[in-house]
Formats: sequence, structure tokens, C-alpha cells
Amino acid sequence: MAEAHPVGFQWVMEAKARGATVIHVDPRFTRTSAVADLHVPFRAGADIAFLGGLIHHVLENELDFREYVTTFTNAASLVGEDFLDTEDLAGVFSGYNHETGRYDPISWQMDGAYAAPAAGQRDHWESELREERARFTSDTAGGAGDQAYAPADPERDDTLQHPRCVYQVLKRHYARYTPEAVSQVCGMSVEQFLTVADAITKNSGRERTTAWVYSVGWTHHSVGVQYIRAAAILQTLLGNMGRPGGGILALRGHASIQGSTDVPTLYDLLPGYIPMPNAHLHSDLQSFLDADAAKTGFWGHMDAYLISLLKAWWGDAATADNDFAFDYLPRLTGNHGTYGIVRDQIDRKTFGYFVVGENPAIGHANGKMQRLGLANLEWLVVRDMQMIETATFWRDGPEIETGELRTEDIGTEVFYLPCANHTEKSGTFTNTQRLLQWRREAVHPPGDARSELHFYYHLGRKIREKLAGSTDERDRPLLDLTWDYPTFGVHSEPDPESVLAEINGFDADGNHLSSYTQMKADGSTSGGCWIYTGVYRDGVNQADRRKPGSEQDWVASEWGWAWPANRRTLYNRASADADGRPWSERKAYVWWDEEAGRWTGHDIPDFEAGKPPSYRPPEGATHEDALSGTDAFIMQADGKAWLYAPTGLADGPMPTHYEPVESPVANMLHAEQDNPAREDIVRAWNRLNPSMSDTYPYVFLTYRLTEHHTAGGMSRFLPYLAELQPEFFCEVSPALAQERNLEHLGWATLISARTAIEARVVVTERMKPLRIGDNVVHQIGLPYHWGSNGLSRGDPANDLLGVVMDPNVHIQESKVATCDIQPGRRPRGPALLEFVESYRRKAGVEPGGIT
Amino acid sequence: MGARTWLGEWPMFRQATGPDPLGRGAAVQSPRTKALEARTRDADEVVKSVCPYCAVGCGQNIYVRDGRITQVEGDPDSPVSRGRLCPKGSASTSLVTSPTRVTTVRYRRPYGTEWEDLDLDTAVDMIADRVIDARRRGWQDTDDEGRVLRRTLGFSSLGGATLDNEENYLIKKLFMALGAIQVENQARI
Amino acid sequence: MSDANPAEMPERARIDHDQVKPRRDSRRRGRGEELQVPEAEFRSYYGRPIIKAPVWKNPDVPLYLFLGGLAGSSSVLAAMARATDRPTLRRAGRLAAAGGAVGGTVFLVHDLHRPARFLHMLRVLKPTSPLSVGTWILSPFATFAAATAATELTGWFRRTGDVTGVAAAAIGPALATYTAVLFSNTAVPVWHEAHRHMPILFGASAAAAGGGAGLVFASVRDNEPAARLAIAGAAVELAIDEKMQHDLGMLSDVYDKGRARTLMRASKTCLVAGALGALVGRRRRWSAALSGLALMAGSALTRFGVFDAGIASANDPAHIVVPQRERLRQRQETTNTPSDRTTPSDRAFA
Amino acid sequence: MTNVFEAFSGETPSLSGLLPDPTTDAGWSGDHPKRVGFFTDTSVCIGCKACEVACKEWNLVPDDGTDASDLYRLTGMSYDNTGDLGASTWRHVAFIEDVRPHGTATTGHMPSGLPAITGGAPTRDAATPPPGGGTVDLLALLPDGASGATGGGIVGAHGQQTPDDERDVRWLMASDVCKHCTHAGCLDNCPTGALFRTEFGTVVVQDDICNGCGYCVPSCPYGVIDVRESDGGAHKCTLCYDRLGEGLEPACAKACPTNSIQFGDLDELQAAADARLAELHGRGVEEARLYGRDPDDGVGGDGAFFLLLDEPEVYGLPPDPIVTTRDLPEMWRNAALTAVGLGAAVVAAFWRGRK
Repeated sequence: MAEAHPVGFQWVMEAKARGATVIHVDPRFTRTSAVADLHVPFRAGADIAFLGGLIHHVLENELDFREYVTTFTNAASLVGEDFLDTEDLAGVFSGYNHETGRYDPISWQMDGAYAAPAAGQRDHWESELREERARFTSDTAGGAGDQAYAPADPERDDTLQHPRCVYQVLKRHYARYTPEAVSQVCGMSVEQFLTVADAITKNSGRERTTAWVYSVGWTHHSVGVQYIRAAAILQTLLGNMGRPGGGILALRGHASIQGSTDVPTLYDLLPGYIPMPNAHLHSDLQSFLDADAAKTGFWGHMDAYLISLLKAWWGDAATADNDFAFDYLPRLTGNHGTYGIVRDQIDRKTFGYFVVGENPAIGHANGKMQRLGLANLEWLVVRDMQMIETATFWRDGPEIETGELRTEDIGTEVFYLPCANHTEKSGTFTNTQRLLQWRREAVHPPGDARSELHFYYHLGRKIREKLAGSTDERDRPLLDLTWDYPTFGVHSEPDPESVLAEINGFDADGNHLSSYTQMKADGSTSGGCWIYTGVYRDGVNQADRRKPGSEQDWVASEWGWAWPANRRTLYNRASADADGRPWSERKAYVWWDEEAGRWTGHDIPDFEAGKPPSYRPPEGATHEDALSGTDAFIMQADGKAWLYAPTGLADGPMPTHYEPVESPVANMLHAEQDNPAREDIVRAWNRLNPSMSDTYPYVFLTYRLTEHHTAGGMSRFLPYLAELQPEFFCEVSPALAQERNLEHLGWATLISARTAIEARVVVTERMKPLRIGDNVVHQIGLPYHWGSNGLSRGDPANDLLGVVMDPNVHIQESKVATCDIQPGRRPRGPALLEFVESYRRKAGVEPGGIT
Repeated sequence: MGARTWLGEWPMFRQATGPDPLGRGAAVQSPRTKALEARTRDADEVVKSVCPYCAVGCGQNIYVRDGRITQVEGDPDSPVSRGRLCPKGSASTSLVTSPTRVTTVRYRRPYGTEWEDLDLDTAVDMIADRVIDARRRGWQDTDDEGRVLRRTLGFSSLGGATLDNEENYLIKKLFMALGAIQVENQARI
Repeated sequence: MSDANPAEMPERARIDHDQVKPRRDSRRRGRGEELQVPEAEFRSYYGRPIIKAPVWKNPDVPLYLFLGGLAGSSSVLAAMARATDRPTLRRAGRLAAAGGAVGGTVFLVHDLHRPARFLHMLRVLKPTSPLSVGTWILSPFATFAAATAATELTGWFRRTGDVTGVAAAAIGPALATYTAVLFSNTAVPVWHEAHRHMPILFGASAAAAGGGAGLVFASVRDNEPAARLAIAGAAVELAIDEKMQHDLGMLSDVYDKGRARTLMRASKTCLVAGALGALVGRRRRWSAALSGLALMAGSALTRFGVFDAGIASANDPAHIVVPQRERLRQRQETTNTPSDRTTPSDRAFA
Repeated sequence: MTNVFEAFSGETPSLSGLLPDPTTDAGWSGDHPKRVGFFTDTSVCIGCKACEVACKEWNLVPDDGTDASDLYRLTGMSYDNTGDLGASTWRHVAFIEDVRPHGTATTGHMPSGLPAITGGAPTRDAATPPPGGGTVDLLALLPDGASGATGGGIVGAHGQQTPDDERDVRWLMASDVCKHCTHAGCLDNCPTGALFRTEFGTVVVQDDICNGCGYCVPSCPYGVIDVRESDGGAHKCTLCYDRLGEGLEPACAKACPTNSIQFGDLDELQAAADARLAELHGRGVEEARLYGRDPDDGVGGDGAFFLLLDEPEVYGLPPDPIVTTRDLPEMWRNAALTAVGLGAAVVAAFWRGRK
């Protein structure tokens, strides 16, 4: 955190100064480790073993916050009798189809209740199953479907003793994750593990909370989603969710990466985590809502959210008669994630590509794959501030040097359009804690530089003009689109506040909505992203509120605006006990004011303000009315935190340790080596290193440095930053340096089945060899910021990576893979290809290539 | 300048006559130094902004003078950052005033070996044509089983994590209306 | 050495020259080769220099030192020659004084990185700054010496020339010795620690140079005082140099290696040869001139040697750490307290 | 104020020693602002280098990173690639990777207040198999492990490293800066008055005056100031003199994410530093010490002082710096006497000379 989010880290340092214990668990010894109370080095890719060990420690010693667990979680619910655990099936759960490599989750269901599957791959379900369960469910992606839930309540055992209750199922599942096993798998000592376990359990409960902070070190894995699930289970058991100083905090790496998920430029989501409709199941609006919208909880209002969105987009053209233009939305049939898109580019199935503020030739896994995609396009639009490698791949990409591609043979037409920077346009970023902050324009962009708002607005305007008068049915959505934003200035810049107002939404009279609860399913309201409704409440740009922090309390709720409804901590009802009293005075955050008959506190309650703790839903209640006064997790259909997830995951209801796809060691916990449900791309340009290979014996991990930013477009070109970390380097331990004759500051060549790259060697005691079972595992650290352009240059670390993905979210495993390392510089030109091929031959990997 | 003034300005004279005989402080201060002031003092305006690098969302104050940014630094009012910035955020002035920044359209024709110049309006027009063409060629009305798709796979988009919400909103909205489902960004990476 | 713990910190005790990043100034590149470390164990930051070596130009500054000394002693020699009616010695001294002063000024200005601002030196007179004081010594001296030389050459205003000659002579010795303070009042260990020796060394060196110049340019009839002065200067210079290096202790290692060693050895050879030559060969014109040249060369080489030794000393972290540690240790012993209030005894944790 | 003779006779501490108010000593009237400075607490430094960048941005200092071939190069000194303070690096973050036997470092470890782990594994050495039954002979796995301790360049320099060793790695970071000494050698030696003490008690180069004589460079006992090749002027931290006048804090202190760099009135900073030191010592961080805080040290105390976690020289700081001006009266005396001696020698050379 100190490394990539230094300013956020000030709060950790402040907590430390007040007596908090800071523990850093990371394969690397980073700047965070330097100031942490304890650094626990361990093996990359072993996090679930570690977290599972902690869960085991909590359950085995009954250290969970029992009152919290019984009040707010599904610990007491009984799992259906059909469920079989990895303990029973040699490392896989019941429902695994060995031929398709996918799970059928029907056996994971709770006893007596169906829950809809959710986040994960479309077309996940076997067709007979799909039909059987279509009455209840739909397959969707993203967050929304998680909560789709049939009304029946599962069987419970509030004593937590029933062998099929979640608590016991969990306990059995993690029984083998003993401290000794953790030590073996992770390469940390039992003492270190127990120190951590002791610290987090002692610092959880009524009086204290523990927070976990993670970044892409947890998500960039073939089991990435389950990493987060494991942390969620642990935090829920310890009662650290919805409470001040608790939670699982994702540190995101881009200014508005949270915003780009909320208002998604993602294929599988509509704004506000409404899933994209799927061709298989969603023939019309009603079937979509039936299948996907929960009946209970706040997702019960998905109809209002979605219809308001359709009204925002298609205005008067969206009527009750035409399903509010639901049919204007394109349909999904499968995975269209970024790696699939690039594969289609290479196969020339898709012809054009907009790359805006991103540098995939450097920043994405398997750089060769990315550049081959670019080279097979018909046209490419790059919008950036500096001349990044993605725009220049055709003249100086690594494949030009090796002769795999020739500039004269690359047919891609490239448009490089300069863009405005953050000071040259107004708009909102959504930061990592869901806070929308408005930036005001300071100066006009120079030359041809324009904002994306300008570019896309005018591009859309031109396309609409060119297609005006078309009678083609497929052009209707375009021509009916509400696309008339007021513009200003010499460049006719669209007014971003008018866009924000549209996102916020209007009621039937054209007044700005002040809350998503005002949205209606009858088409009388509009709103582009329901979770953002309220940001323009009263016609005031709430994201532009700037009451100084020094003039507010510590929650600072009058600075910017947090979704939803300006709540700063989600599910904060859980900061009070079943009766609505704070768990402790020290940890008071939101509580029930009996006299006023309202929830109150430091933050805006993430709960219906007037619903008393004693409320119990009447029979047949729907929507939020179906949740009781203790159901703090209001977006969940059952209002509970799920320790066991009967649905929504493509790779099991409970996190299980699988080795990374490229691992130097065997899975010591389960017979199954790696995630059986993972996604692969089997192509010549994406060969994988075999696990436990002598040819690729070392683990490497990629990461950022404080001094640079992602793929370097905003840092490598600036002298003040370039000079601070001037060259690409690899970090190796003295022991590995000795083993491979690597010299400090000398060159090393790193080789994987994809390619070979060279880096300066930095020998440092911060890297440590680990004992994993009977093996000694060496890990190599690779910051990934470099490319061929800019002031500070070097080979791209991501070129070394292959693409293998988590089945839930299609995110690549880029935080751990294997390689070999040799002293000296890499071969140049065609010799490089032969060099890499020789390694593949030696390892028994199929030949590489560019097709 | 009269001789008297000149003499009075001569540090040695001030050394001899003032309280700084060793010439280490007040006596040797130059008129320019005396007139020194922070360059942010004469800013035409101070614009409230947010750091463009990571997702912490640190507040920034942008100092503008004559339509140019003279300084970017932390906004002490921000309860997120309390005026502090990391090295990248601190380099924001360099970022926005970078001499290597490209500010004109660059165009590489198919199989071309060099960049060419292109008018911005022409470029956007050409892109619009290509979008329409790729959309048509990649269009799918139904899948193999006859289910309605109403979409195009002709082109795709990547990026958005450093863009504003309003911009992402327009991208998603436009692409949905075009039937283009292949919109992705860094959040998947 | 109070604290170094070589067993525990082996890597700190050695300097890996490859690890010393060259200063980015191209001007100074390559000095790392001279960087030498004594046997003593100490800790440092990657073996890098702690203080900055002077950025003064070579040969400008050593030559300035030499010329200042030459001019300073020559001016007195000239005045005395005038008083004792030794016209060739007078003429030689006056011209040497003026030449030295003017040449020295040129080198001094040239050494500035912003030479156009030379006159900024005249803004102030700072007694804390040897260079400021030196400027106020050099300026009038150069004026007087140049005026004197002008009268000498032209034959005009002879009486005025005699007066200015005396004035120059009154300032001259100060010009010869202030440069020792100029060097000693820096953080360069081998210069500062020798601040008691350096004035004598530089004064003696000035005597050798001035005397040498007299031997070169004056007739054998007039050159006896010059020979005496030169011989005495050389003798004192040789002696004080020995003493200085002895008193410097570990710091003197910079005189025992590299270019400084070569220069100092050459200097000694020249001085000895010149002094002997002056002693026995003063009465022959050619041998007097040769001896004079050798003495002048010896004087100049000393300045170059001292300069180089200073650079090497500044670049050597051991020269900073080891003596300062020793100083701390002694202070702790004398006060018998566990160091300063804010500084715990080092490595108490070890 | 003081006069020259008092200063040089040692009657006033103008040249060295305890000088409570160097600002007034430099001729500023009694109602000058309080002396300001930096307290850099390296125990909370995360080495982010925001200070380096913020400084350069504000002061328009050129980048300092290219070598002779105009390329940016790694130095190999951990994450430090700017090397040292200089004309174009006014804040410099040092990185020290320090390895020591397990249990000897108190920084970076669980506070002693935390309960001990009951039944925790005993400390192991490399020869003992780890709990859980690892059986591999580790030394056999590591080629030449035992004998290679001194071989292989830096590898050997670190000694033997094994997966099972019990060594603590510390990574110390410290942002160095001009010390703004009470007795500043650079200022004293500056012959033009370009370097001067401001009304805030700080030491600043006036770029319009400096003629690049370079005397300040070796005068600094900390190696701070240097002449910039490109413009010939001497440059160093000004403690953001132009900002102070506006009531702004210096750019580095403002940017510093963890408040490792604290700016303020010097007396308050000293009090804060003393309290912080006591706190750390109370927590068992015995190696913490203040550097440059004492007003009676060799430079009369620093305007910018530090809390360090190791010996100063480890950070590239001199352990006991002095201002050489302290010895200046003696040096002048010696030089004057020598000058007289030289004059006398010349006169003597004419004694009874034969013509």
C-alpha cells in the first residue's frame, strides 16, 4: 500500500501511531514492509492456503465473533444433502464436469431454497439444468444476480452444530489448513503464521476491528475471486464487516477504475451492476427481470433501475408498449472479455479498436498477444497524451525486431488522437472508496487535444448524421438515442454536468431525483446509473462539495459524494448488534435511536432509516420489506453475509487452495493441482509453462513501483519520475543470484514459454528463498512499467506472461508464473525466437508462433 | 539612481553601517531576493481538482495564470489526502505541461512506414465511416439457434479507468446504441 | 573506531568502487579511480563520498595558488631590492609580482562558473570568507603591482612606482599565505586538519617560488637574497610537509597514492635539486636559472599535490567517518557520559 | 547583531558554538519571524520520493538522472537512483537495506506489548528441519552455500542466505536535505554574499548574485550544496524561501504522505522530536536517535534535523560535523603570522648580502 498508494497509506501510519498493529503479508519486502510491525514473506499464489489457515484457526479455536456470526451471516443455514466437498472428491466440489471443465452448482444449494447463480461465465449451465431452473434463475454476470433468490428460507440450526450447517461445512472444508500445512504451502514459519492469526483474532470483536487491504495481488490469479471470498469469510467470522476500522478494502490503481465499473465500460454490465441481457434467457424485459431480479432485498427494484436507465437512453422512444426499448440492447452469448476480444482481433473476426487512456501493448499480460491483435486490425484509434507503445507497435514493437512482423506488412490504419488531461476538462472520478469527486476545468486543452466527452459525443453525432433517415431496424437504437447535450466553447464541448444530471436521473416533472428509492418501474423516471442517483440531488452537483475536512467530523460526509446515497461505509447496520446498540462505545458508528425511532450515527445508515431492529417480515413480503431488522446486508436477497456461497461462483462455493497454473510445486493440500474451472486460451502465441518444470524453475511476480504508473504512459515520459526508477530491473535474492551467477547491476535474461526479456539485476536481501515442502522456491520480482518509448526504457515484463483466467471474472493470472533466469542479455532479432523455442522444446511445450 | 541610493544598495556599505557587519544576512540580501514571492501568489485562479493517477483520489489545487498551469499541488481541504501527494501526484505539473506531449492528430495509413498529419475533423469523420462499416460487417441479428442478438462484433473498445464517469457513460451509451458489446477497460485487467 | 562491527556488517566496511555512482558532472568523472579507502573499518552509504569535492578547476586554482605565492614574495623581494639597489632583482621581482597577480586574477576569474560576475566579489567584505578577504587582498595588490611593473617597464613615474611597490610589498605576504586559509577553511579533511601547517607550507612555498623567480631573472650579481630566500623556503617547505603528513595520521594516505603522491614526490625532488643548485650554482647564470626554475616548479607542484590530495580526501568517506567517530569517542570518554542526550550509544542492540 | 571583533575574538558565538538566534546575529531586526526548519522523522518514511519530485516541481530544478550518454541508469543502491544531494537534487531519499540476526532489530517488529504466541515454534537454525517435516538438506540444495559467503560480488557481501535463516531485513529510508546550519560553512565562505541567512533563519543562495566560485561546495560538512554544470550557479534547498513569505510550507513537507517531513518553528519541532524519540525508546526502538538537533554540536545545531534508526554515516551523513569557521580566527592568526614571517624572511635574505 505504501508502494502504490502512498497517500492513502498515511492513514495506516496514523493508525500505527495510535497503536494499531500493521502486518504486511507479501512475497516481496516492499516499502510497506519497511514500516510494518511485521512482514510475512510467503509464496505468491498461496494466499488461499494462508487465508484458509486463518479461517481454520478461527473455527478450530472458536474464535469467531459468535453473536455477529449468528445475527448477520448464513452460518446457521443448512447446505443441501447433495453437496460434496473437496474433501470428498479429491480436490473438486460436486457438480464438476471433467469434460467441459465447468461446474454445475445445483448440488451446492441450501437445503430447501434455490439461489440464483451469478457472477461468472455465461453459458455456464448445462442445458437441461438451465431449463430445469429457468423458473427460478438466470445466469448473469456482475454483482446483481448474486442476490436473485427464491423466497423460501433455508433450514437453519442456530446452535451451529448440525453437520450440514454452513459453520460445520466450513470447518470441515478447512480442516486440513493447519498451521503446519500453511507453513509448508506458503513458505512461512508456523510461528509467523500464528503471530498473524493471534494478532487478527485478538484485534477483532466488540471493542476492536481488523481491516484487510488488498490490490491486484489478490485478483490477478486463476482463483482470484476466491481469494477475495476467503478474506470475506474470515472478516465475516470475525465480525469485521460494516464496522469502522473493518472491512476488506480494495486499493484500485486508476483514478476512476471504480467509476468505470459502476458506469461500466465492461462488456457484461450495464450501469449500476445491472447485468447485460443474455440471448439465451432474456427474450424480453419481463423474462430478464423474472430471471434476474431478486424478489427480496433492494435488488427487488431492479425493474425500476433498469427501466429508468432505458428511459435515460432512449427517452420518449422507450415506452411501456415496446418494453421500454429493452430490445434495443444487444445480447451476450458468451465471454467477450478483453482477452477474448484480442483473440478475435488476431483471428480477424473484429476489425476496429478504440484504445483510450490505456497501453495494452505494455500493460496487459502476454504483450505479444496484444500486439498481434493490434497488427491484425483494420483500424485502431489511440487516444492518449504521450506517444505510447500501443500507438507505435507497427514501427518499433518487439515483433518488428524479431522479424515476426514487418512494418510494410501491417495493414492497421492508426489514428492517434491527442486527449485532454485531467486539468483540461470537468468531470467526476470515483475513487477506491466509492467517492465521487468533481474536477473543475482549469485550462483549455491544447491543439487537437479534446476530452473523451467531446470525442465520443461528436463521433456519435457524426454517425447519427450519416445514418439519419435510415430505415434499417438496426439503426433505430442509434437514431432514437437521447444524444443532445448542450455544448459550449469554441470546440463545442458537451457540458459534463448535463451528463452527470442524466446519470442522476429525473422524475416525471423533470426534477432531479434525490434518491434511487424514487425510481419507478412505470417509465415515469429516468436515470443513467441508479447507484449514482443523488449525486445531482436538488440540482446541485454533490460531487463538487468541498467542505474542508478540518471543518467536519472524521467521516467527512460533506466532501464529495459516495454511492449509494452518500453512505461511506457499506452495510453499516452491522456496526450495531441485533438490538441496534453499538457493539461497543469505542466502535459506535450507526445505531438505532429508540426515542426518535430512527437509525442514526456518524454515517448515513445503510439501512432503511425507520425500520426497527425488531422488525420481522410478514409472510409473503417482497423487496426490502422481506428483510428483517437484523438483516444488515440489504443488497443480499436474504440480507445475510454468505460464509458459504451456494451460487454465483463458477469455481466452488468455498475458496480452495489451488496452485497457480504455472507453479514450481505440487498442490500439497489437494489432489487437484490448479483451478479445475479456469479458462485457457490455447494458441501458439499463448503457450504455458508446465508446472514443476525444471526448464522454468523459478516463480516470478509482476508489480508496480511508487515512482511509476501502470504501463508508464503517465510516468516514463516525465523526467522527474523517470530519473527515480530509470531502468527495468528484476529483483532476486542473493541465494538465487549465487545459484545462477547473476551479478548485481548486470544483465539477466528471463525466459518463459512466451518469450524472453532482459532486465538489470538487483540483488537484494528483500527477496528471500522459501522452503515449500521439500523444495526451495526462488521468487523473482519484476516491476512491469517499461517499454520502448519514453525517457526511461526497458523490456515489458508483461511479455513474459501467458494468459490464463479466473472463470468468474475473466481476469488473467499475472501475479504469479514461472520462468528461467540466466545471466547476460537476451538474443536479438530472429535468434530470440529460436532461443525461446529451444526452451519450449526442452520443456516439452508445443511450438510457438504468431497465428 | 542617485549616488546615495547606489551607495545604500551596496552591501558593503550596509555591512559597515548596519547590524550585519559580517555580511551574512540582511546586509547582503539582493533587491531581487527581497522582491521574491511565490509564483502561486499571482495566479488568476485556483481550480479544485483530483489527482489523475491512482484511485486514492487526492485533492489537487491547480494554479492558473494567463491560461497556463503554473503549479499543481495538494489540496489541504481534502479529507482524503490532507494536501499530500505521492511522487506521481507531485509530478502533475510536469504531466500537464510535458514538452513531449503530443497535441496534434497523427495518422498512419495501412502499410505505412511513417506518421502523417491529419486534420482533427477529418480524422473523426474517417473514424465515423469506419465505425459504420465495421458495425455493418460485424453485425449479428441472431445466433445459430435463431435467438435475437442485435449486436455487432465489428469493433471494440478498451479503456476508461482513467476517464471520467461522464465519459464512460457516453461510451457505454453510444456503444450500446450501436449494438457494440465489446467494451472493456482496465477494471478487467 | 568505537563502533564498527565488522563481523556483523562486513559489507559496510568495504567500498566497492563499482558501486559508487559517478557524479553526473562529466567534469568530475573518473575521480572515483582515485578514491581510496584506508584499512580502517567504518560504515558508509554505499561507499559514496559524504562531502562534495571542490568543483574548482584544475589547473586554474593550483596555478592561482602558485602565482599568488610567487607574486606575494616577489613583491617584497622587489621592494627590498629597490631599497638595497639591486636593479635586476628589483625588475625581476616587480615583473614577477605583477605577472603573478595578473595571471592569478585571470585564473581566478576563469575558475568562476559565471566569470562575468567576478565583480560580485566586491559587493561585500566578509572576514568569515577567505575568498572574500583574498579578493580584497588581491585587488589592491594587483593594482599596485601592476602599476609598479608599468613604471618599471616604461620608466615613467619611477617615484610613484617605488611607492606602489612598497604598497604591494606590504600586502604581498598576505597574498601568499591567505590561500592556505582558503583551503583550510573547508570541510575537506586533509586540508582542514592541516590548518596549522598549511599557512607555513604555502608561505614557504611562496618563498621558494619568489626566490626561484629571482634566480631565474636577476643577474648573478643581484641574486643572492633570492637564492637565500629560495633555499630557506624550500627547506621549510620540505620540513613542514613532512610534519604535516605526520600530523595528519590516517588522513595522510591521500599523499601516499595516486597523482598526489607523484606530484609531491616531484615537488620534493625539484625543491631539493633547486635548493642545492641555488646553494652551489647561484653564481653561474645558467645554473642559477635552472635552480630557480626547479624551485618554482617545486613550489607549483606542491600546490598541485595539495589540491589533488584534497580532492581524494573529500571523495573518501573514511576521511569523514573515521576521524569524526574518533572525535565522538574521545568526547564521550572525557565527559564520561553516554554520549549526547539525543544520541544513544551506537549499536546498543548488537 | 554582533561586531567583527567580538565575533573573531570569540566573545560572541557568531562563528561557532551555542547561538540561540542566528537570525538576529545576521542583522535581522528583533521582530523577525521565528526560525523555521524541518524535522525529518525517518521512522515513518516510506521512501516514496514525493519530496524529491515536489521540490523539483516547485523550484523548477532540472532532472538529475542522466549519465554521460544521456541515459537514465540504475545506481544499484537499492531504490535510490538520484545518489546524493546536489545542485539539482535538493531532497534526496536514501535507501539502506540492512540485514541482521533475528531479534536484534526492534524496528519493523511486533511491538513488545503484543502477547507472545503460546507454544510457538522455537527458533530454528538452518540445520533443523522446519515444522511439518521438511526433510531436505538445504545446504545441498544451495550450491556452494557455505563456502560462497565471500564469493560472487554483492551476493557474498550479504553473506549466506537460506530459506530457513532467521535474519531480519530492515529497509531504512530517509529524506535528506540541506541542514540550514546555525553556523553554515557555505554561507560563511561565500565571497559574494550570494548565500545569506534569511529572516526565517534559513540559508539561501541568491541566484542573481552567485558567480559560481564554488567555494561553498567543499565548505559544507554535509556535502549538500553543489554547482550546476548547466548554469554555473551554486544551488541547494532554499527551504522554499519564496513560499515562506506567503505563509506556505515548503513543497516537500507539504507533499510528504506520511508526515515524515515536518515543517515548522524550530523550537516546536525540537520539542516534537524529543517527544517522538522518547516514545520510540519507550517502545523499545533503541536505535532511534536524533541527528542535528543539539544546538551545541559542531554546527550549532541544524535547522533541518532528523530522527534516524542507525548511525548517521549509514545514511551518508557525517557523524560529527563541524563548521570549519570555528577555527577561522586561529587560521587567520596563523596566516598573518606566516605572512609576517615571510616578509621578515625576505628582509632577512638581504641581510649583509654581498653585492
